[in-house]
Amino acid sequence: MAVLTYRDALNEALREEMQRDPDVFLMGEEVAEYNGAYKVSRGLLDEFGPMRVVDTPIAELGFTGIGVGAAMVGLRPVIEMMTWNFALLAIDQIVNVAAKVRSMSGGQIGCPIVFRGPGGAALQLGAQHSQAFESWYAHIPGLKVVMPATPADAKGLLKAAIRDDNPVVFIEGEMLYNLKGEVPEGEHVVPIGVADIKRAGRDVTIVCHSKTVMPALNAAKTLAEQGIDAEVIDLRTIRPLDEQAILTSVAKTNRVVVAEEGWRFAGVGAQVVDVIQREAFDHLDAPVIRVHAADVPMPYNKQLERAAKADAPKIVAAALRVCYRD
Amino acid sequence: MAVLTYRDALNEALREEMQRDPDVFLMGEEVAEYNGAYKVSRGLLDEFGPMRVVDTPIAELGFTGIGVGAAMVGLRPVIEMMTWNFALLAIDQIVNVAAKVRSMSGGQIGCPIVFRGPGGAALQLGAQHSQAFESWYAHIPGLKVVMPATPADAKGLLKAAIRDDNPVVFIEGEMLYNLKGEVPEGEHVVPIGVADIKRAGRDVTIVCHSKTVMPALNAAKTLAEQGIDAEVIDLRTIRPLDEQAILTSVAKTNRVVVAEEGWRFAGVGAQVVDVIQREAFDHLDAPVIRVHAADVPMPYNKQLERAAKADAPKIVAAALRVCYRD
Amino acid sequence: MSGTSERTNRKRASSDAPFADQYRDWLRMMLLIRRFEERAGEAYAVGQIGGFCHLYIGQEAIAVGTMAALRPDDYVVSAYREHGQALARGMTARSVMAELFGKATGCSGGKGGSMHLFDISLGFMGGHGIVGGQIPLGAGFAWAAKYRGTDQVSICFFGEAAVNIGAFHEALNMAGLWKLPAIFVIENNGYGMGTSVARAAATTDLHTRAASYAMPGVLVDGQDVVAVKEATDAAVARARAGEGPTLLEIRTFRFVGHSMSDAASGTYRSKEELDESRQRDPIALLEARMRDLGQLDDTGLEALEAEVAAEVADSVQFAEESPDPSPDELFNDVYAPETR
Amino acid sequence: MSGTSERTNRKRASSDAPFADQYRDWLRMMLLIRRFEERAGEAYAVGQIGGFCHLYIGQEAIAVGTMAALRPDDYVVSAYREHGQALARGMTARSVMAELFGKATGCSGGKGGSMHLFDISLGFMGGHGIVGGQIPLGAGFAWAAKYRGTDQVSICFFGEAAVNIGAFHEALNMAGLWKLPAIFVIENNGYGMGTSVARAAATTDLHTRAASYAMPGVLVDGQDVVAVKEATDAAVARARAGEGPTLLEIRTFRFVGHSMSDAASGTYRSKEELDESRQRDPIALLEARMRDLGQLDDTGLEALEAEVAAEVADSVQFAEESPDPSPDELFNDVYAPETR
Ligand SMILES: Cc1ncc(C[n+]2csc(CCOP(=O)(O)OP(=O)(O)O)c2C)c(N)n1
Ligand SMILES: Cc1ncc(C[n+]2csc(CCOP(=O)(O)OP(=O)(O)O)c2C)c(N)n1
Ligand SMILES: [Mg+2]
Ligand SMILES: [Mg+2]
Repeated sequence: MAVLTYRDALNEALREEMQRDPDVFLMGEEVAEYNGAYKVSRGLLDEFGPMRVVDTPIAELGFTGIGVGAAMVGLRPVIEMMTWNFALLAIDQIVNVAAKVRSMSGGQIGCPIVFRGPGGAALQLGAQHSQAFESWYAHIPGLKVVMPATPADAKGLLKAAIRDDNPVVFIEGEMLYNLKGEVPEGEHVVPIGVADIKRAGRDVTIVCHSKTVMPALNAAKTLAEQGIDAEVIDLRTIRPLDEQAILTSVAKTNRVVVAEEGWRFAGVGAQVVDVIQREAFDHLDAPVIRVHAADVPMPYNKQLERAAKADAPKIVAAALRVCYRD
Repeated sequence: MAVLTYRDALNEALREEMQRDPDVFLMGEEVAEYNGAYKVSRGLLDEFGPMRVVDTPIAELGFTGIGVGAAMVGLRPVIEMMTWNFALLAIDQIVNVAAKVRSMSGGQIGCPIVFRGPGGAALQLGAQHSQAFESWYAHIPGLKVVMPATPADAKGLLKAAIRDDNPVVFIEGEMLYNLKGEVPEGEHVVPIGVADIKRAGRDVTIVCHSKTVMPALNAAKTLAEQGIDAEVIDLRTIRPLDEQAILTSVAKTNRVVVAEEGWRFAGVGAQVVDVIQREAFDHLDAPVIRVHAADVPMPYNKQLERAAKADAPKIVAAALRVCYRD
Repeated sequence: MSGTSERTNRKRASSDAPFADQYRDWLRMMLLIRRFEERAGEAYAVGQIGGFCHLYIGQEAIAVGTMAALRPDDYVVSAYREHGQALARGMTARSVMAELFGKATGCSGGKGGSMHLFDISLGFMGGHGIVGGQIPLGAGFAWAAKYRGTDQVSICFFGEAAVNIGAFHEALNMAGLWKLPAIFVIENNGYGMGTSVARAAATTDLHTRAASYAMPGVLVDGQDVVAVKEATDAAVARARAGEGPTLLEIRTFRFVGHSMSDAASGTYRSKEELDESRQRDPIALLEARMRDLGQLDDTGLEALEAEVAAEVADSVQFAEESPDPSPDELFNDVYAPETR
Repeated sequence: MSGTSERTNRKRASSDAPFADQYRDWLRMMLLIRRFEERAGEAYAVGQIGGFCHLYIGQEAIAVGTMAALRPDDYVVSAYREHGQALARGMTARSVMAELFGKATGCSGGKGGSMHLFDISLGFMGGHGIVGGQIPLGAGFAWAAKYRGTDQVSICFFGEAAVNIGAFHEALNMAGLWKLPAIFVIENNGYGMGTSVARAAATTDLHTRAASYAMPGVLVDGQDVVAVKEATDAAVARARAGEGPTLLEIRTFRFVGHSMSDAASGTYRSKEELDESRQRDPIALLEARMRDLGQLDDTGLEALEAEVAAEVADSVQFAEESPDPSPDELFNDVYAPETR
């Protein structure tokens, strides 16, 4: 199998889907001539030309709405958010049109569109550029929310998202773009809504997604050294949530840590906890503990930023606590 | 004590605070000459004139930003969202500036501003006009989120919000504007961050806020007829959440229902559940059950809309379930 | 203003008058919209229609004149004041009335309501409730036409108050930049709720805003259906020829309140102002044209009115007798049945 | 363009030249900005500065010329490319450099970084990272001045690519409508990241956009500090007199890449284009003016350069030696300490 970066895996998915379906096009800031602010779209303008790889002005609300409109009449746009922070300006079109038009039209009009780009914090980008909004989008019926953590999942899930007939919020990680991994060639489609056990274990379940998957795997290694065998579940899709995968694991381990990049209050982890306590109440040997960002706007200073972020040591500490080993 | 509607209680709070502090002004669509789309600002233009009661064009992002700017230099704006649905267009200014500017400036620049207006569903307004976004705002550090359920709390909390030195998201209920209740005259300030036991009880705790408070009280009546003594806790403030009030109640009742108007996934209730299972794990005799909107864009049809909404019968059913009486 | 015709005493030959052969259809449609709206207002008053309901009374010539310039495969999108456009585009009174009643037989299955009328078979893309939200969508339909290399056009309606919102600016800039086959129609009825255009817009000749976006801006008399048709024809021709978008500022009047809870006059506009605007009733103006041409007399008008009255009555009966959506419809139409 | 002066061979008298007495200060400040930015670039390369860092090299005359027209109690707000404005407004090189280094002694306590410089004592209101987000804020500061009845003005800087975003439109409309004492400065350096103005804006004479918003739009040569000062003076006078806002389109060049990860030329603009723009270096142009006037010779310039070099070196040393914010700063500054 080819070893690709997460970035190139996304690029491969875009290229293959654009080859496969002439209704698929990519639109966003700097996606064409610049080859993408993060080079995810490298080479696509050359291959597909300027009608299918479209540079826009800085007008998130406007070009998102253009994409939504195009999707309503049957095209399959991929709208790149240079980062998801800027999508706040476009969120009205995502929430009030894309997510609702099928329902409002009594099922007549779908919106097969992918909104994609990097979410969450990178390094020292400060408060306005370091936000993880997945729980917001996952709150909204009508949307799907997908967050791959590995190159293979990046490719397979992006292909699935582009083929999906619903609006899909596809959140990548700037910090993941250089991550390398084996990626199946060609027709590799990862179904939306299916979590993945990234490491099997018996003693504690670590539920994670996107940028917390690597730290969770690292934490699992540390825990193993202490005799704790952790199971690492990568949600991959936030909405629809693979509740069954979580519950199956909890039934086995009886202890859970939920790690996410975003903030605590009503984060994705809160929903995971809600599901677990309701559906696996009698299986739990300890309260579920969450690991998340500090409840502050992200500071620029490197040390403060590090302290604010969810990381492997925090996951280890949480796991020890749910195992009553702290 | 005077009996006022929720609408007039808000009006009284605005008037008193504008009389008290010349830095307070009200800005928004139709707030002045029209006396407010929902008449909350009735009479204020006449009393305070057009610099302090300001009609704006339809430009949510723009006038919210103007308010945020004015707050950054020490004024105390109250920005009316005709409804919170439209605030999606302004959310960048609320989240990226108002919530963060104190932190980004190293504490130099505050943003004492209130964003207020009706949230959630009214009657048959359809998918784009029937959304409850409190969990979104409560997700964001730097914001406070306040949601009064009664006329007295409406007045007291709005006064507190206007005096608060932080940006406050103040979500009213269109369906509550005509609700009547006793309202203390003059200096009645309800502290932000303090929940209120709207009914004391021993058998089950119903955590609710805003438009689910009345249904919860009605549910408690029904439950009382069946020998179940419910305690009804009105959160009043979503952020900061009065965790202690919830936990104290749970320690007494050992059973909890969380009712809210919004959607399920990562809703306010998910956070409440997270707190309870973590901090009161050993007190819980049953999993916490949530009551919330159906996970769909709100349909226009009256019957479907009714079926989609959280209401007293659903709260009763949930309470019976957590009491193992279903 | 283009196309405003002075009434003359002498009867003219139909052949001199532009589109005279279509006048009867237009008059009928304008009457249908008027009577439909009046009836909807009554149904609202007795609770058969709920939620927000924004009537189109006074603006009928815009819907009728613009739609007359379109082809069946073109796209139409509007705001929440869209009953008139829906009817003029060819939706039946039954399907619109049933939607207002929230019935399963309504154009949106009872899930949309007054503000969210949709009919994909007519390219009627809604009915949108967020002011200005449909403007980027309108550009998006035009984008799709250009992408596919068809010569479809997209027409997008919005009120003059929507000109002040960011979506207008962003969408028109891209439409101009990319020469999209779009027609942006400002239905300038002078007020956004209670706010007059002069209290909301820094400059009030809104068609001149087109200059910023590299497209023509045209001022049109919205009470004159012929003027509307002519202006739209020109915009359509330009769009189909690949020359890009047009901004039409069509001046009109809303003879009623903003929505059912708003009085027609008395607060933000005077009775005098309203009465004066009613002097330029688009239906009366077309009637007069037709009488001038000898196309219409009292008998003909009565016959038309009777036809229209029957159609509206039928639509109400249909709506009343139609079923509500079944309860298990609640969870349908949120996601696509399956993925292709 | 106004104020562009042709170089003459004959030395002129200082008294003829507008603001000649301020040229030395201006040159010094432009040099300070230039050397500061060059040094910041080096510090970035070795990891002393992190995150995004957008240099102002080539645009110095704009910061210096505009700030020279302001009063200490006016308000200034900008985007993420704001080091130059911060320095020209009077922030010390130490406080800015320490902020870039993320240190506790930085103007924003190390929490803001390059994109979020703030100094309330100078009315320097940031440093904002969302394109166009600061434009409504700029109108808001102007609103506050008007509300309080002071004659303060608010100046708001943004790039030409921000003209395409809704916030620009909404803010300028309200500023024009309400005659706010605001000055909107488009720093038109020709590119928003890799996109030229012609690929992003339907019409490219951006100052003409002012017509939509009932305010004057003025095209200014941004390489000529005197022209910038003159244009800003006029806008300030207008604002202070209560006559309302002005839109200045100040054309300039970014001699460097968009941010540290972007090459100065080679992808979206050619080396030739870049080299040609460098012929109009604002510092060289002011130097030439001063030499014409006999205000500057090589020795004088060297002395200035030495002063500036020392100041920049000192700022780096200060930043290096300053402490990081203490770990318990993490949870501070999120909410106000207490409510009044
Ligand atoms: C973004 C947004 N803000 C506010 C509203 C509330 N609102 C609905 S209609 C309206 C007035 C719109 O006026 P105009 O655009 O002139 O259209 P008209 O109603 O006159 O047809 C307002 C403020 C809304 N629906 N969306
Ligand atoms: C709303 C938003 N969209 C996209 C970005 C990413 N971005 C940062 S700077 C920039 C280009 C801005 O160009 P311009 O306004 O001309 O300013 P300049 O960088 O030339 O000073 C872009 C696209 C952003 N910060 N905010
Ligand atoms: Mg109007
Ligand atoms: Mg630029």
